[in-house]
Amino acid sequence: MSDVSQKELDEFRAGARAWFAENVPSEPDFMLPLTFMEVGTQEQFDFLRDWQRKCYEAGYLGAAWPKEYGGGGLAQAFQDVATQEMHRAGGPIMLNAIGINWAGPLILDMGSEEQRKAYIKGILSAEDIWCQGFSEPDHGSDLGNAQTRAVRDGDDYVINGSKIWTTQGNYAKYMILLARTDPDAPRKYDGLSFFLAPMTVPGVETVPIKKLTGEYGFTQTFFTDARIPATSLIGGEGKGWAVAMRTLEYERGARGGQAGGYVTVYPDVGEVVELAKRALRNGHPACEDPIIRDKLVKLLATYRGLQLNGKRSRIAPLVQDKPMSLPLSSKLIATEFYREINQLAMAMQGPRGAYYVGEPEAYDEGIWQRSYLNAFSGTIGGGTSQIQHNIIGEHVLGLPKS
Amino acid sequence: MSDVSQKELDEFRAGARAWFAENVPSEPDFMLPLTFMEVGTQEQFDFLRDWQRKCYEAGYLGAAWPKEYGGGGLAQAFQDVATQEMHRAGGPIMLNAIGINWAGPLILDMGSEEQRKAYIKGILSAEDIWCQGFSEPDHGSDLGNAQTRAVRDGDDYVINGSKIWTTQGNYAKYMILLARTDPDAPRKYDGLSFFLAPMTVPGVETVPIKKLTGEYGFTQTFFTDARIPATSLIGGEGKGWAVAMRTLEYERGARGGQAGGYVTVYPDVGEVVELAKRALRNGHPACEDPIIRDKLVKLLATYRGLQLNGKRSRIAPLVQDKPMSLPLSSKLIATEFYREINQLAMAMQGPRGAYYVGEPEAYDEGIWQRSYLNAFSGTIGGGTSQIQHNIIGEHVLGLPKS
Amino acid sequence: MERNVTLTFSEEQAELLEVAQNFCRDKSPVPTVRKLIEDDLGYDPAVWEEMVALGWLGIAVPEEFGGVGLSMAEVVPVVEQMSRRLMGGPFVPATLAAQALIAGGTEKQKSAILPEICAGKVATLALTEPHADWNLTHIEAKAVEEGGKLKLSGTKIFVVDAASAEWIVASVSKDGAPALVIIEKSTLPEGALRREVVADETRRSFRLELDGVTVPADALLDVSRAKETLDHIDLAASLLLSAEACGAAASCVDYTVEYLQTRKQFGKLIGSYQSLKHPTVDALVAYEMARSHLYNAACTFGQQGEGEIAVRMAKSEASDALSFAADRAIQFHGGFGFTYECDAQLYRRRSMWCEYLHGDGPYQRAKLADLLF
Amino acid sequence: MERNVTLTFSEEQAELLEVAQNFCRDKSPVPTVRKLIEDDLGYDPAVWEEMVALGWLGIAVPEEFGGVGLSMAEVVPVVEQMSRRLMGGPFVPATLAAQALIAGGTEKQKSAILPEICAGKVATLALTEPHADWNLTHIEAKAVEEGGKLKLSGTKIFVVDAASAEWIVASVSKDGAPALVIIEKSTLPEGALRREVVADETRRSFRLELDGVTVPADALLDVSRAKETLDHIDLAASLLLSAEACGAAASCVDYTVEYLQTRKQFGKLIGSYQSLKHPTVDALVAYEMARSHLYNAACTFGQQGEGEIAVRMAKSEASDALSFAADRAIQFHGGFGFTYECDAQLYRRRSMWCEYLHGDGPYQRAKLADLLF
Repeated sequence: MSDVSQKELDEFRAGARAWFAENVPSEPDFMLPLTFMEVGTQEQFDFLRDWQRKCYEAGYLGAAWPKEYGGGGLAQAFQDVATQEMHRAGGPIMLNAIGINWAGPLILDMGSEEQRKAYIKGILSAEDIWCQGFSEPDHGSDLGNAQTRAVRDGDDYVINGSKIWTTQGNYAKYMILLARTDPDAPRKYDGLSFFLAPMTVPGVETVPIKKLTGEYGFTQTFFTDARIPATSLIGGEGKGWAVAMRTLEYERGARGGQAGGYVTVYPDVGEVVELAKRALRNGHPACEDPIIRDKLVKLLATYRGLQLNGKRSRIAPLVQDKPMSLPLSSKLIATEFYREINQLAMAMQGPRGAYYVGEPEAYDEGIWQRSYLNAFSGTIGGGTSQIQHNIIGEHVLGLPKS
Repeated sequence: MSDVSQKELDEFRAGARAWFAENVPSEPDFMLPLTFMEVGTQEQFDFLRDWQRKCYEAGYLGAAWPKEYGGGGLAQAFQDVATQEMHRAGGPIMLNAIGINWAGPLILDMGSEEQRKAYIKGILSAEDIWCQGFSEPDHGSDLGNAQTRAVRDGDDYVINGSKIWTTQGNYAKYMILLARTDPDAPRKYDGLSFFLAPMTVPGVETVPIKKLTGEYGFTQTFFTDARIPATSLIGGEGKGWAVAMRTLEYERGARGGQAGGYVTVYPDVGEVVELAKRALRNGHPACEDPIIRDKLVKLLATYRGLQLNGKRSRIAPLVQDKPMSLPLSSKLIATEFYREINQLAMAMQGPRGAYYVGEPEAYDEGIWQRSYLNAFSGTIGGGTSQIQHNIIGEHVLGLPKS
Repeated sequence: MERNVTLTFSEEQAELLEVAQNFCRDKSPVPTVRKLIEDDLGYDPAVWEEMVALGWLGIAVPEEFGGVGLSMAEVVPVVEQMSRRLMGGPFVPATLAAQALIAGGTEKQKSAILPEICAGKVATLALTEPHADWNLTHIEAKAVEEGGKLKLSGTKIFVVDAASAEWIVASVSKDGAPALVIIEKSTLPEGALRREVVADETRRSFRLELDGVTVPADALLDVSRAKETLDHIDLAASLLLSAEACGAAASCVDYTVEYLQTRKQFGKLIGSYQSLKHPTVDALVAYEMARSHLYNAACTFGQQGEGEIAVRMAKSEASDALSFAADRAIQFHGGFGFTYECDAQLYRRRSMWCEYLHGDGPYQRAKLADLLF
Repeated sequence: MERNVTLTFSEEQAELLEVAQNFCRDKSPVPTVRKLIEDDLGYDPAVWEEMVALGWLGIAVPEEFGGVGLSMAEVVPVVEQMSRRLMGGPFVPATLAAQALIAGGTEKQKSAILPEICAGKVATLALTEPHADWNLTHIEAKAVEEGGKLKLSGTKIFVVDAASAEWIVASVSKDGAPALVIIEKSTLPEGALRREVVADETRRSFRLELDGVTVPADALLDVSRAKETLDHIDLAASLLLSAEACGAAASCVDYTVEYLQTRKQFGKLIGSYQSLKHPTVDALVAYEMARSHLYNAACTFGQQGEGEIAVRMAKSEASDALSFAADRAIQFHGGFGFTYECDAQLYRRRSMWCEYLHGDGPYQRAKLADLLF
């Protein structure tokens, strides 16, 4: 499948472009989430689930996943084209983010034939929502220290404990779960196992968490003697840490294999420039203010630098000194950039920067204020910026551990 | 001596003002050092030694030190007035900084009668230059780990090892020396002793260190079986750490007792404002550039904030929450401010920012470039800014040690 | 630059600081703050009465009008301590409205309203407009004489605590020049006020439509002093916003430090990590410096030249310090920082108010550059 | 903002990068750099001859004039690697002078001088003036026709490697418009050149007094293209300064990292302290981003619109990155950082050159704002 002709791709692109032009839904009368972590209401959920199913059924999601499990069986290049066209048409995000970016690739990669048959299609169609159970209340950054217990009992494991930051936990049918099967293992990492755990068994309770924005979107999940089948184990008992690390690499895109689409819409930086032209600051358009101009250009350079880093990372002679430098720093740069650009967007608004979502006179319905606060999910989640600094310092520069 | 009449003070001030007006030397044809750490040439040294002796002989240095050892025997308020008038008249710095701010107060505080008689007068007159031997090449920040050995042998101690950053080491007659008398002490701090060590004995060698500015001003001191009399011990064997800490407090001004005068001239911030009006940046005075304006005001606010912190630290109700916050942060703020304001001064100069000392067309003979580089002596010496952060975090905020 | 900045602190300031510190700590614990966020009024009337009884509403009102006869310098510690506990209530707008009357009201207006404010009736100001100019003399709202009355038009935003207020002092343009008028709130037509949604949920802010509002001719403040009154209010408001920013920054730092002292990750208290410790120290240092500027601005308030410099520096430093401290507070609380339950968001939302109202850091610094060189 | 930024890297760039990397590492170890600082010429003529033999001087010169016929894109890796080793020599001024001739010279000038430059004769530019405007079309130096010759007057600063040069291409104002003239250095009166003291001691920079200098009429470059030639040189110079900044930043970070990996304080390697580790990571990240901008600027150089944006971004990002990295390098080397012996000062001094010549970050960003919105 590696030699795809340009002609086939072009035809596929034309078809996709036409389909998205026709099918991208018009904006509903409620705010759509910009990321899969911000799905806070049932109407948002229903809207996005419909959209993902539609994309899947049209062949524009999972196009490169194997046909026998429900994918499209095409070369990756076709999915890339479909994703580009989805972007181009400004389509909403894919809802089932953990499924299509984490669980799905993992199941295809390491799962049994039964597991693939059981799960892949439901992931793509958004019939089966997946969530992730790594972080715990007392060990946000320190995944290796997870304390949720999984005790083998006959054909089941009995789960006790609690997971936090479960995105879409209240909608999820399954969770990718990291739990401790051997509390006495000499290395804490060796005591962990990884499960494709059903959320629908007794003893699983999810409690919504109100975010700093005032909205919902995460849950805390409590397990109380919840019995899950032993067949839901993946990677073998005691191998959970390696599986989790592998899963994190899917997220970072370092291993590929994701189903396609996107689960986060970064507002086009052009929209910030456009806001700068429109927002009144001190009675004049913010883009006339020299301090705003300086900061905005600085951030535009960062944005462009991120894209250029992506291109340069594929040019071997230009990354030979420190090959991991660009891939390992993109999360840090992108998430801090996103926080800062939203902060700048607020500053452009003069006194109206003090408004918030729900105020009709706020610029763009207060989206900048909300995006600024939501941006901390990026600088905190998936390894805080502080931990990213450690990772880069230790893995790229070879500095001793802190 | 505590009840000094305002009238006496006023008369003293009038006398001092007249004396300084008459005696402050006109600028020589070489650049005068702004700090005692920058004395790099013999002509600078001779000039400053003459000036200090003159001030002392006129009664405007050491005015509040005891008469029996060579001081003026007056109340501290008189010395404060003299120092103010010295400032006002724009006099050069006092040369014998370690003597008047560190060694002198220590000897008055803890020294024997013999030591006071032997050392105080020479400190004030600048006849006897003092230097400081705390830091070692391998333990810049970690004073407690000093490895220079002092071994008792009859009436002497035999010194071996090396000290670094010895300001005026090549001119000094004495050194306040922190050395290890007991390498086997269970606590490393308990193995240290403090000496008023002569530099003129055999086995003491000083080697000048070229600073990053290209100038001289420090030396490294090597001790090779140097014998110093046991009477030069101060504070008792094994008590060196406590004496050193006490000495550092004199420097911070927290214990008072300094002889007066000043050993550093911070360029008046007004001079930076004046440069901004004069320096051409992009063909226009830098002060018209909105980015320069913003940064300059920010730094002026810091400068003013430092002064205001000083005043507020004396108003008990306004510092009750964290009494040590203001005193412990002033070194950090002042030294980083000084680095930044010089950096900004360079940026004001457009392409001419690339000039350096010695270039006739450089603004102010390149003093800003040199001051910027010299400013690192503040952010590195006497505890780096990073260590200052630790100190404030641990001692003011009660955060755990790093 | 002058080396002789002044920072004096009066006995009255010291007393008020101590009283306010205890009062606000007792009356405004965080659960109360959070409960009042859900409340329409946004504050507890009983606590308001206690504040009135303490004489706080009259601190800077001359004795002849029922006040204590002190100055804005003595208001500062009260506002600082209120904000330290995120305490709600119309203390700031009432104080500023009183200042407007003192600076620009007629004798009759002062006699009629100032004693009422001192006694706890609420007044507020309507100055900002949708064009969002921080310059308060840029006024598009109008007052036109018609039949011995003044017909108003235009829109005001950020009219704080208007729901609780008896009087709203609004800026208008009259005959092409700035003017101020007193509007009796009871005379407003239905729907003239609409509550605004602001990030700082402890506030009650309103939008005011002036179209259709008419006031009697004697509602006009002294027109000859309108410009200087607006300048005075701008500086007074900036001073109190600086006080609020300092108060909130103090507790924001404390709140963060407490977490760093107790939360463990990777087997260590997270406060031992320099990546958290050092920026928290930076937040402390910036707050402490801002507080010194605040009390400098308090004691020089009203002085020609120097007073304005001090206030603008305080506003710039304090609002930047709070925004930085609160942004880092969210980050350093990690996952918990991302929840509504964590107080870090309360401080960050407050900082948006303190920063964006009456001019942010860059705005103040541009003004200062004009004043300083 | 366009998502489709381009970053291509030619085989020729790759080859030159590899060759230059090895060559500069071998020829310019730090002891050699320090020895050449003391040297009047500032570089080793034998090494210069080797560079000439490698064909580097003609990289961006058309084949018809004795060059290799590539472009500025291929010059970038060479300059980057030279600066990575702080290597001296008139490569940059000669390359830029050739660019000036290519963009604005007459056929006769090009035929006469370009082959000589390719063969190792040195040319340089005289553009900056004491009024210190980064805008190169602000020219106060004058050329006046007199008896079929041009009489020059005025002063130029930062004329690099003028001592080694045969030709100096100077900007002048002629009949009120910008013009460029070629000055044969041998015709300069005694004392016209004076070496300037610059912070970056690896450079040789000169002040040029034009009063009393006369050149023949045919020394004039094509006047109709003078303005665009100056624009071209400005961008070409900025591109190469960005390359220098990136090269120096790369080794500055490596140099710092090495110290952090080996120096102990308080019983621990200092690189384990986050207060040193994290800002060093920030320096790395800024450098890497700047390098991506650099190669974007290299491959789009000369493109209308996009080329200028890319160069200005690269200049802003690269010079800021180097200044930050080098400032922190001094600090993080502690006491040793304060010595001349520590290489951190070499990088910081280089950064002053890369930052302040041809427009610093704020200047470039103001220009970019005009281009972008």
